[in-house]
Amino acid sequence: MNDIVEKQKVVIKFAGDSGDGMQLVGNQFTYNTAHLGHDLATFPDFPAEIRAPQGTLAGVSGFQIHFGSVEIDTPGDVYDVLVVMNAAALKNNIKSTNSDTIIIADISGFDSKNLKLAGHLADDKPLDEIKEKVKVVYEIDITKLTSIALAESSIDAKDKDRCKNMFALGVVYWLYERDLDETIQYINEKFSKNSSLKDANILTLQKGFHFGETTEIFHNRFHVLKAKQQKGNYRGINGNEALGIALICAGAKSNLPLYFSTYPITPASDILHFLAKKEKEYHIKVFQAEDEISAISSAIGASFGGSLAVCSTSGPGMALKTEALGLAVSMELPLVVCNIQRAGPSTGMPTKTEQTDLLQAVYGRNGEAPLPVLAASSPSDCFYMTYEACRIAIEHMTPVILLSDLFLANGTEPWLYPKFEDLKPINNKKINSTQQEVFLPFSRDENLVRNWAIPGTKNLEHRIGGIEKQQDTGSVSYDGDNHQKMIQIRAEKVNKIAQFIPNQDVELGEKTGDIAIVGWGSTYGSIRTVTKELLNEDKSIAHIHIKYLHPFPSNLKELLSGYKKVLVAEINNGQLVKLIREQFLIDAIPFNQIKGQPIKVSDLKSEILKQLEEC
Amino acid sequence: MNDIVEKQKVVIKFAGDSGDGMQLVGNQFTYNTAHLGHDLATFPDFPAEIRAPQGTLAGVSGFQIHFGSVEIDTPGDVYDVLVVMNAAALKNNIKSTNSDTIIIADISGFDSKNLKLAGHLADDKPLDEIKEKVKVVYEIDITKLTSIALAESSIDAKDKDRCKNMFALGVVYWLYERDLDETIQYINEKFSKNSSLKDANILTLQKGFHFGETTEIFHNRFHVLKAKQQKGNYRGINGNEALGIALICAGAKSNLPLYFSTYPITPASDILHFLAKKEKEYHIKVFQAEDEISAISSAIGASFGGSLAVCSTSGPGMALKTEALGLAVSMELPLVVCNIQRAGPSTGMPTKTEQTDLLQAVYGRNGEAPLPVLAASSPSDCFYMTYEACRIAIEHMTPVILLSDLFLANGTEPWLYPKFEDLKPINNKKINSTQQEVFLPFSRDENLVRNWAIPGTKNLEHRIGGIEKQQDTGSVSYDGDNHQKMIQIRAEKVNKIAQFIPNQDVELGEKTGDIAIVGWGSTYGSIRTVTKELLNEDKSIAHIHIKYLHPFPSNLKELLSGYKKVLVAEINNGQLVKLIREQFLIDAIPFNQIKGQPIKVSDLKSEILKQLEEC
Amino acid sequence: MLDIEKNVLTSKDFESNQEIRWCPGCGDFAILKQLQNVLPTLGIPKENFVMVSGIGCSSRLPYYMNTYGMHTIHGRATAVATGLKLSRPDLSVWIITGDGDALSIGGNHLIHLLRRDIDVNILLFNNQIYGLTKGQFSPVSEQNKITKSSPNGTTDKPFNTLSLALGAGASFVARSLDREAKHLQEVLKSSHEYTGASFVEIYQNCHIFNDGAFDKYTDRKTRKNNVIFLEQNKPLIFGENNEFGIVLDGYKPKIVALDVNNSINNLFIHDKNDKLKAQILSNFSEFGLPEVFGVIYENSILKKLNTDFQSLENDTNAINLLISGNNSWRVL
Amino acid sequence: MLDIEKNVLTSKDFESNQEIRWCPGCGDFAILKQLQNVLPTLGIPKENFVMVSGIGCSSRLPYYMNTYGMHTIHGRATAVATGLKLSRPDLSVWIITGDGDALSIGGNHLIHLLRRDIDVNILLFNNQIYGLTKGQFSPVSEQNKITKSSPNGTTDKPFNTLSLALGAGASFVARSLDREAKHLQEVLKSSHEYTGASFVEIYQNCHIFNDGAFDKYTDRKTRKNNVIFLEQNKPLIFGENNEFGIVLDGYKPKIVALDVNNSINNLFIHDKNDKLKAQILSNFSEFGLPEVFGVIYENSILKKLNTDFQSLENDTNAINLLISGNNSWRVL
Ligand SMILES: Cc1ncc(C[n+]2csc(CCOP(=O)(O)OP(=O)(O)O)c2C)c(N)n1
Ligand SMILES: Cc1ncc(C[n+]2csc(CCOP(=O)(O)OP(=O)(O)O)c2C)c(N)n1
Ligand code: SF4
Ligand code: SF4
Ligand SMILES: [Mg+2]
Ligand SMILES: [Mg+2]
Repeated sequence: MNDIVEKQKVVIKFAGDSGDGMQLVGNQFTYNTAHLGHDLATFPDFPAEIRAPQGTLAGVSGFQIHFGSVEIDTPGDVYDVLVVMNAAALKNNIKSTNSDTIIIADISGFDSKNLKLAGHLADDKPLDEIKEKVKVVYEIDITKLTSIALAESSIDAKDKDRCKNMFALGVVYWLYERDLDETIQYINEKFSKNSSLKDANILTLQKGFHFGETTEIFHNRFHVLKAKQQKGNYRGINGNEALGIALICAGAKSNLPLYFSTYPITPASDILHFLAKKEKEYHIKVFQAEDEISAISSAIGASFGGSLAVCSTSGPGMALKTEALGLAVSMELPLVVCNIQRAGPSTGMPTKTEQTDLLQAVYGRNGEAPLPVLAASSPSDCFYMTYEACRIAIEHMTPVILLSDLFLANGTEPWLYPKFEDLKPINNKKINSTQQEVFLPFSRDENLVRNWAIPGTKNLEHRIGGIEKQQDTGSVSYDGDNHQKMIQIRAEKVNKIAQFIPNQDVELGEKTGDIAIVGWGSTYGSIRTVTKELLNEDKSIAHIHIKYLHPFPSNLKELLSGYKKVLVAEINNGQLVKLIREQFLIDAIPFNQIKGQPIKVSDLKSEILKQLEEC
Repeated sequence: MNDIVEKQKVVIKFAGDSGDGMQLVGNQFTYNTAHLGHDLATFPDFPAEIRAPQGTLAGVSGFQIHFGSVEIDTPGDVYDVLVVMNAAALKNNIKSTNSDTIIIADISGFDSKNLKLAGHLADDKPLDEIKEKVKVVYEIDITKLTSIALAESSIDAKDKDRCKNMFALGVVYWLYERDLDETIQYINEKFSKNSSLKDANILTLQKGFHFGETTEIFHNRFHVLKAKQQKGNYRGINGNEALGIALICAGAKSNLPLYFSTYPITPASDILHFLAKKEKEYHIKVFQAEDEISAISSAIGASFGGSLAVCSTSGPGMALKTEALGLAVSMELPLVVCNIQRAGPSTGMPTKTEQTDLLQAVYGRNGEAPLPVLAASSPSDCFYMTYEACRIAIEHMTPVILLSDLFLANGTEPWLYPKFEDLKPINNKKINSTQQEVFLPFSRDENLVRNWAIPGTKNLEHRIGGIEKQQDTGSVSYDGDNHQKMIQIRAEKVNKIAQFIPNQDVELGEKTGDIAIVGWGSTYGSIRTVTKELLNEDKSIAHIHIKYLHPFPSNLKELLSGYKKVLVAEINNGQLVKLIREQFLIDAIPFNQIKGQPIKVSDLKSEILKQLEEC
Repeated sequence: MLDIEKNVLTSKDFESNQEIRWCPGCGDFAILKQLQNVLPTLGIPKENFVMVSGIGCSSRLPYYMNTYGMHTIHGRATAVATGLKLSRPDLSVWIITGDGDALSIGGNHLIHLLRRDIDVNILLFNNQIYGLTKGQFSPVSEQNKITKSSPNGTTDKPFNTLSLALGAGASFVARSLDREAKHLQEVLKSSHEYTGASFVEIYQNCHIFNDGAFDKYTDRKTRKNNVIFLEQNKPLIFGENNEFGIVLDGYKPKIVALDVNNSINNLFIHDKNDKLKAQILSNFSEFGLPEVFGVIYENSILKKLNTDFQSLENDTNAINLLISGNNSWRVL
Repeated sequence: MLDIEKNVLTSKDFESNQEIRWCPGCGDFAILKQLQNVLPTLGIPKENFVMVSGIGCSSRLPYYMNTYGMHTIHGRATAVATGLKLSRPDLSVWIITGDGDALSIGGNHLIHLLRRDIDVNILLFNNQIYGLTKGQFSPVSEQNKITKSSPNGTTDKPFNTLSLALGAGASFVARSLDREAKHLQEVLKSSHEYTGASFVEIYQNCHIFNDGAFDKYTDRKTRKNNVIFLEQNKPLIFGENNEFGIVLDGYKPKIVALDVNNSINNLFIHDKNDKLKAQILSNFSEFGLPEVFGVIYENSILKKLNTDFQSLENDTNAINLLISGNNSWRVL
């Protein structure tokens, strides 16, 4: 046996209890995969509770990786390999298996206790049942084998048990012809202060690998070629880290100190954690406020003071920022608010992804309070779009909302990262003096942008507020004509930004055709995958992904008019589709899947095929 | 001289300094007018400051009344009579005069000090200038005449000066052939505890009247016939009072205690003042919270406890309620939030009117959080639409947003008020027991409405929250399919309300034609006036006024499709027009005037004529 | 409120059918347990209890109690409960909140509730950390604390919760610990018995992100030297063998050894009705004195709470008068 | 910070060109005036002052000062100022706020600012009413007060502002009056000189909606009996002829007549650095003692405030390292 099977792409899922270390093995496998030159995408999936009761469905933690020799756009819909450490992990993941799936199960996790915790009856035999559905189930007593392997080790029983994830990882490494060195080095570093733990982990990893090699139970090993990647320097990146890095870059590029204020909230908190670690080295100010209102208010204060002021938050926190966002619009100060969307409404499902805050971003304020809205479409794109959000805020003196989501925030992909020197310049609007006899804080340039005179600058003393302002002078004004004019100017200023953003591109496919699949944000991967497949099947289809959602790119209407049908795929109940219908009077069709997960490729595909038939 | 001129309708504006008592004379004139059987509409216009500096433009306070023998829809665009107590009052009001306007000016208010305060140069002669434009200017030294009239009175000089508004009122009463008795009775009551003040006010009022009678300066008196009004009992009503009365009625009709919580904000505060006065007599609970978040949160608590829970607020306060509104949507509890709109964004112009919170009401929450949105279109309609908002909230177990605005809130009109017995019944969804083995708080009836089991009810103990709920049981659920289903159910529940609201009517004109003027809220009067005029000119025009903005009445699309053009007139930068375009793909055209005032009839008319030409 | 159910309700009746999802070892379990033990003894029908919480690990508690319950939004439990109690004075309302929920985002509603003296019970589960969001510092985390969001240590000084509550005008202030079952039960009972806003801080161990934060108050070895359990009219004593006491030197509290010079009779006598004493007690930790537990303050003025709120009997006449106002006219 | 401008700045320099729009007789005028008198004397360049306000009559003040200024939103001036000061420690930041703005909607940011001890000056214009919205009660309106929103009298008890500030951990607490020009100037100066959050409550007469609320502290006839002006290390004396004093009976403050039995030497000596004394002072009004004015508390610990925040010098290497991380690889 042990034939080597060649594969173009592979989806592996590690799933177990939250305490089983699945995120760690997932990350190790990811690094190893990336360094080997495969393209990849990952999707970690945590339980909502910190430590949900062990063994239960709610306690399952999973890590999914999709990699291959071809371009990889999503973490994948169906598993090639599913590693399950207990019955709950299997039950939670059955949906994404099919007749090609290989399951590796730790049978210790299927004892009567675990079966019960997973909601099975005493005489249920889930492993037997699943055999009907999938290709093969390898039943291995990983727990026991680990404990045998570590019989000699001096670490205690609990720690021994914790090593079993390494056994599983060893087995999977063997299956995919990997080398252990990199992971061993990682273990060496991680446990440098505790040599018994270090040895135990390494030994178990090796035992797992050897188990693959020496037992005869496995039918195949798999070989995946390197991807044809563009040359250059790569790193693995998730969306939240990319976002944090972009903020520091934008601050440096615009020559502004970075002021970052936030209140912890899933899934945005990691941005705080990341920037807090960089605070000293990069001279940034990180402020954990008492709530989201304070976070954005303090950012407005910092912006008046001349900083690049940024907030990050999610659903409920975004709601709380509504009033102060209006103030920032009225004051015409630069400000970036990053909304890492999660499933709503209200508290919703904080650990699930969603795209339901678009209309709120565009319309959700009292009064006429327009502001630019941008969205990132992949983990690494979080870097570019965050940078763009900062550029627009600073150069156009306006608050900007940047939309990301949980799926992007936590997902990883390889990133051919840029050099700081190559990033677009950002010119801030600060002034040190004025030609005007009396300084006019609300006089504007040809793009309707006002200047930024910060405290400490002689002779530019002025007052700003949220009351309607007289044109140019900025003094309080209750004049009706002035008010209408100011509303129009503020709207026009935002609309003019369309001249400073790229035209809308077609991601894949032709500029005209039967159907355009339009998306925004994290649906990028799913739509791209489907489009590729359908292009291969010679369908007349194109993928258009909108990153600048307000204002839209100037050519968007014309572009969309070139297709017989426009299908807008979103993880919400229809939001972008409303903006397109309203602005262009195009009968765009919504495709909505709102299950806290990326859109399923196969579901989207069936819908498109149905639409194409009716074309 | 003194010919009596017959008039169909008349616009009078009293304008003076905030300290000059213009609101009082305006109100007296209004009561008198109403009781005589004229139709009428008023528009009081206060300065933003409590007591802006005397004599300045910012300090002008005005009261406008439009009345006549025909139906009156707006407070009027152009004055027939403008009473000005000082130079600033004149300057502020020139815009609305034309060659038919009669001005009555207190020349003491045009001395050099007052001219300067009004921003005139020392040698400006505003009264002479205005003569070129208007029909006639009666220059009367009201201040001096008042002081002469009161030479004998024992009240002090300041109080004497304060009586001059009564002189002005007396003059105007004479001009319009009024009887003084009613106002004298009012003064008797008001000053029942201070007879010198009482006598002084009455005397001045009479002197003003006699001045008209005895001097020869006036060219005409005016006679206005009674309006052909429907028979029945009338009262004067403004929007905020109508709203407050409706809440008490809805509570009584639904058999629910009324819980009203709010935080003061212009122009909503008068609802608080009104209900606070009724608290004891009508057994309601009025809670002035520490902020708007507390106001709505406490209302949600009261709603869970079984009350009809209501909040009122405006712009910035509405923004602060965003997060909690999402909670109410998720919990599916009845709640009514009344947004008395004012000019935004941010603090904006708190004493000016606007309709800019519609899209916020419909879309402005994180996550998919749909809820019904209703709007009142006249002061008395505030009664009916508030009652409707309560009915829908209670019968469909949902938060509802009711939109009013400053213009409706403060404007007065005669109201053929209903009897409590004749109001629609409201059936609350409270239950005392369940047939279910285990109580299912989220099981639903055929309209997808759940039951309301309130604390204190035996055996119906249950927990609700803002986390996604399992269908029927309401238990916490992170299941993706359930989530999608729940989002759809919540949306569908709101959409189904369309079956429980009236079909959209045409206010004026035919059900098909060249152009439909579509409006919502306080533009009612302006649109109605224009439509009448154009129907008289035999144009093919109709007025459609939408009171149920989400969901729309079921027949709206079909109705709108019957016109060649649809023009949507709003006091915002285009909001309802977006909803119509998006939902019906009709190329509706926006007409926007955002000057803190009702839309000017003449401006709207020109736009319509332009549109009709292009038809 | 006594009724026949009093004799039959047991802690079992207060357990809901929901799986409890706190981490193993979390102090929240113990508090839940004591609540389930105390409520059945209060002589109140089960359906009259309402648990109102915000967001946080602790705020999950209502799901585990078989009473009416609301799991609301972050920081607003106090405001929600205010409306519930104002409109339903007949209910027994319990607010379940965390240090982030009550003191960070929810600080304003908390101080206003205390000022208004709404008759509810506030149980503040203080673990000096944000549990649910995985370990950021809270407004009561000690200075220089290293957490996920303060890798270089926090710079802000923490709130003194007792001072804050007293400063806001709280009329009942108490403190207990997750590990002290009996003490906690007593405090919960006192809280219930008090008419007005009862502020109860409960030190609660977060096993995952702030383990051992309160060990010095619970550890066999250290607790006797670090803790004073207050009892009404009793002197303040502590120490392994009760060998120390607190005296008031004028207005300044000091530690003394109980010996020939300092007898028990000269000690600071606890009087929960004395606000100045309560303020002095609230400063103990800042002066390096042992931490105090028990009922620290209880306003002795008896209050009559407003309960004049009810469904309007359909008095059609009164309502028609409201509709017509007193300035109406008739068109014939 | 001394610079040559010091000698030339006058109060005129601090007057803006905006028409002042308060009601005639409003106490805000007097406070504005004193601020314009004090700022030029502080040796700080005019362009380094920033006035930050919320919403309310008082919050209009920044428009009338010819400095940098922000008129923000209701209740958030404290939060806005926090961000401004954290990011610009070089500026002299003054918060202008009202009793509604700071204590009702803005209570949370206020207590957190005090806890964090941000180095700003908070001027709370307390007129015990909502002025701008035309006369509703505020959280410091006295109980039973009849206002537009409380036609039957308020039921809630008001905050004790001093206790609230101290309870939140304020490190500088002072009080003055609109009518006491000199006193107010001194307090404003002390507030500026203090490094850390300075909380200054200023009783301010609202001529229109709450006229005379503070008459008993300002009226010639009554003030001497109702007011104690605190001075460091001086005994607490009051009365028409300074004939009364305050003694501390243990920890309890009491009024005594100064006579043979009670000499000035036995009186309560003001020590602004003593927190316990400050807490006792904050209770004076509740005990029916005269109201105290002046610097009530000032933490004597010297603070080094963090000023390590600056524009990032374009250190391209460091940033490229950040972008690449330390786990990158090369595709050839
Ligand atoms: C408006 C809003 N902001 C932030 C959050 C995220 N969040 C949830 S719980 C929590 C803090 C929890 O800390 P604590 O109140 O101390 O409760 P614990 O988990 O420690 O019991 C935060 C920040 C949220 N749910 N809503
Ligand atoms: C979010 C919000 N809620 C309410 C208001 C209305 N409002 C403006 S000022 C104010 C209170 C003013 O009282 P205070 O702070 O005491 O200032 P004063 O006018 O007395 O100086 C209120 C309720 C607002 N502007 N914004
Ligand atoms: S994270 Fe801490 S507070 Fe939350 S459940 Fe776990 S142990 Fe308890
Ligand atoms: S209302 Fe009161 S506080 Fe406001 S400006 Fe007038 S007097 Fe001053
Ligand atoms: Mg906590
Ligand atoms: Mg005030």
